[in-house]
Amino acid sequence: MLEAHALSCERDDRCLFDELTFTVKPGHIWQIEGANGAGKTTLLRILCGLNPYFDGQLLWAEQPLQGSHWMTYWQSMTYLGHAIGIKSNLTVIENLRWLIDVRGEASSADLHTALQAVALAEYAETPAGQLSAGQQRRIGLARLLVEKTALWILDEPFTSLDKQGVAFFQRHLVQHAQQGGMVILTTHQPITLEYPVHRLALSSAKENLLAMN
Amino acid sequence: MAFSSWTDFVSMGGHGVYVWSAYGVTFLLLLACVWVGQRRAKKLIQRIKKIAERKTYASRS
Amino acid sequence: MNFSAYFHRWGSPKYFHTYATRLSPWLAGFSVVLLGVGMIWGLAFSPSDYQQGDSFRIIYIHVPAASLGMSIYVLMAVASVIAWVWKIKLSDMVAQSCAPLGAVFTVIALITGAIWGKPTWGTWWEWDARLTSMLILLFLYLGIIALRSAIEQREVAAKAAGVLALVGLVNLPIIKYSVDWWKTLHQSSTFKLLEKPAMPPEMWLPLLVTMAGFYCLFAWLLLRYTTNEILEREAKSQWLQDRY
Amino acid sequence: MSLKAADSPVLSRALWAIFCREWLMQWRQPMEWLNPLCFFIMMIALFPLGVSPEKNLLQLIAPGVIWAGILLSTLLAVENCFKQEYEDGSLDQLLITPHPFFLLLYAKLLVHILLIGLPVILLTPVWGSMLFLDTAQLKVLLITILLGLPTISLMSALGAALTVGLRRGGVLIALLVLPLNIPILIFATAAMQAAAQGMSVQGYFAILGALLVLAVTFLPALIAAALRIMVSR
Repeated sequence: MLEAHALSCERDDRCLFDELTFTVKPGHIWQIEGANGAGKTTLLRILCGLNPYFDGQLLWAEQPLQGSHWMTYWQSMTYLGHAIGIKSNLTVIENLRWLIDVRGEASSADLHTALQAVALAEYAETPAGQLSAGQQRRIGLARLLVEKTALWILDEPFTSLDKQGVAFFQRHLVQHAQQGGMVILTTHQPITLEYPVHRLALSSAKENLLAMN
Repeated sequence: MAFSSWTDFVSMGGHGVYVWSAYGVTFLLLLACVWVGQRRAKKLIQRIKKIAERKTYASRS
Repeated sequence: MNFSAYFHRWGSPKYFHTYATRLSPWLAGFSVVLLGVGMIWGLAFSPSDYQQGDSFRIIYIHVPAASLGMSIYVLMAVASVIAWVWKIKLSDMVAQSCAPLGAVFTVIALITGAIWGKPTWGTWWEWDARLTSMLILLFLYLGIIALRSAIEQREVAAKAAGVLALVGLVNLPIIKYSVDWWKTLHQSSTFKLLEKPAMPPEMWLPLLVTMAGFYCLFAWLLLRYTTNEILEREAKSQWLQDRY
Repeated sequence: MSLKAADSPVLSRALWAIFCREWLMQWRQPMEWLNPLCFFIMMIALFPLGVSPEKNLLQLIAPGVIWAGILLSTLLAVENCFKQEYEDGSLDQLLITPHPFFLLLYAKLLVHILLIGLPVILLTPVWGSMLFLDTAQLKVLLITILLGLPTISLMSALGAALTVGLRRGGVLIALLVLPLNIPILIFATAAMQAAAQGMSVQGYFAILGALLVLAVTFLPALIAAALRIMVSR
């Protein structure tokens, strides 16, 4: 369970969000909404522990996130950002391998099953740089399938995926939530899940400016 | 007094150029530091006044 | 009052601003008087050196500037580490103000050293141990200033400069030691700018006075620059607007 | 929680994964580490051409030339050490593993040090004969490289970490790193000069070794801190 208490973030003297409080419980899917520049990515990076410039408190498993507790937290979450850490001169399988190995363990069979599921099996030995952008994003999806961490934090996960890809991904999000997983994601496209989605709207930058003056 | 006359003092036993230029450069640099600091302070105070003015104006209207 | 409360009170920009404004005129006055007295004493009244003649009078600015150049670096590094570890913003403002001032004093030490070198060694530049380490120190300052100016976000710049300053601080004695030692290895026949022993009190007393004057001047400049940082960063806060 | 956390994270597996990944990547884009090496060879070749091919003179300036070359080519080699990682998001991934980040850095930095260090060391006889060094001096050169090059690489990596993602990173890194590397340059060249004069070199090795221990102990943690700071922009 991830709890955020009174999160505030200011950037360049501009208030991105103020006093955000929310709780992501097992089975929740949270969608962060907001215009460009509203601070969606910043919020996600704060939740990942990649950005320490905020006020407020984060709790994981009812303990405040600090010191070595971060590592316990990182062990049970997966973050896919705008760039998902794909090395263009490593093959698909090599990419998947190191991304998994730095965090946990998985058998080769698991990796291949996952690649099969995301329709990348025949590209396993192809350098990732030769794949299309959408195919590269699928490597991230495959990683989620293998790692099965409790919390997924996804920044625009559907970018450059084709229709089938998006549908597959969304099915998986629902399945993950049904199994008691948690998802926090941002997306531009309206998502239609057959599952209740919690929404968190970041007030637009414009409103913020008005409030400041 | 280590010198017998003003001209003696200025010439510094033939090393006047060096001594006086060293002191001159030091003075100029230190003065520049002071000047930069004071000028920036003046500008920043003006800015603060402007912000405060805008605030009172906004609260009145 | 316990220690940490005291620490944090000093860490508050408001408190600092109050005392800096009160202290500044005193420091300015002290530095003008001390520098005036020390320099006139050194230039006109202290006896000339039997070897170097009157060119040695540059000592009264060269040595204080060089000593300040080193001390400011230490102050800056300590301040930025405090800012980094305890997240005290004022400490970062001090560190940021230290960098250009330290660079200026180092430049003064280098220029006066070069000018002093001309009549002493016959060349503007000699790879003298003191001058060489001053030159490296200048590069360390320039690195920190450049790093700060290259990073737009203030908190990030502060921390990055803190890391660099910390490494520089640890490295500074090693650099100093290595340069001194390198110089003894390549010792040429030239004599050093500072002959340590046998300086009569009439010679080193004025040095003490200008030294105090330089430190006062630096303290005053540091207060000014740090206050400027407060004026810039806290421009939107009410207490500051109330004061002007 | 019904879902498992990532399977028991094992540090050795993570280290090995990073080591292999780094090695493969470097192997597949050899220009990354061949370019600095070529730069080093060119620099050494330029001195006889530019100054004079005279044996005595070259012997005299050899330590300085070789060490200045090592300083600059290491800088060149490490410059892009974290740049790609930053851009393709893998730095983010490395920062949020269940392992202390600075430990993972040891694996990554080891590959970089090996890739710049091994060719330089293996080809020492070549530099030596180009600048007319005798065997005694060659031996000393070899040891100074072994002791000094990792320190310099780590220092350069710190510079690369502090400038990661900055637009003017390239020039800045030289300004940040070169002054900090001066002690290594001084002690390493002094050792070679002492060897040329037939004096004892143990003292220099001791100092270089001490600096190496200091660097290996503290710099990776500082590099990790610097990267975490720079990623949070």
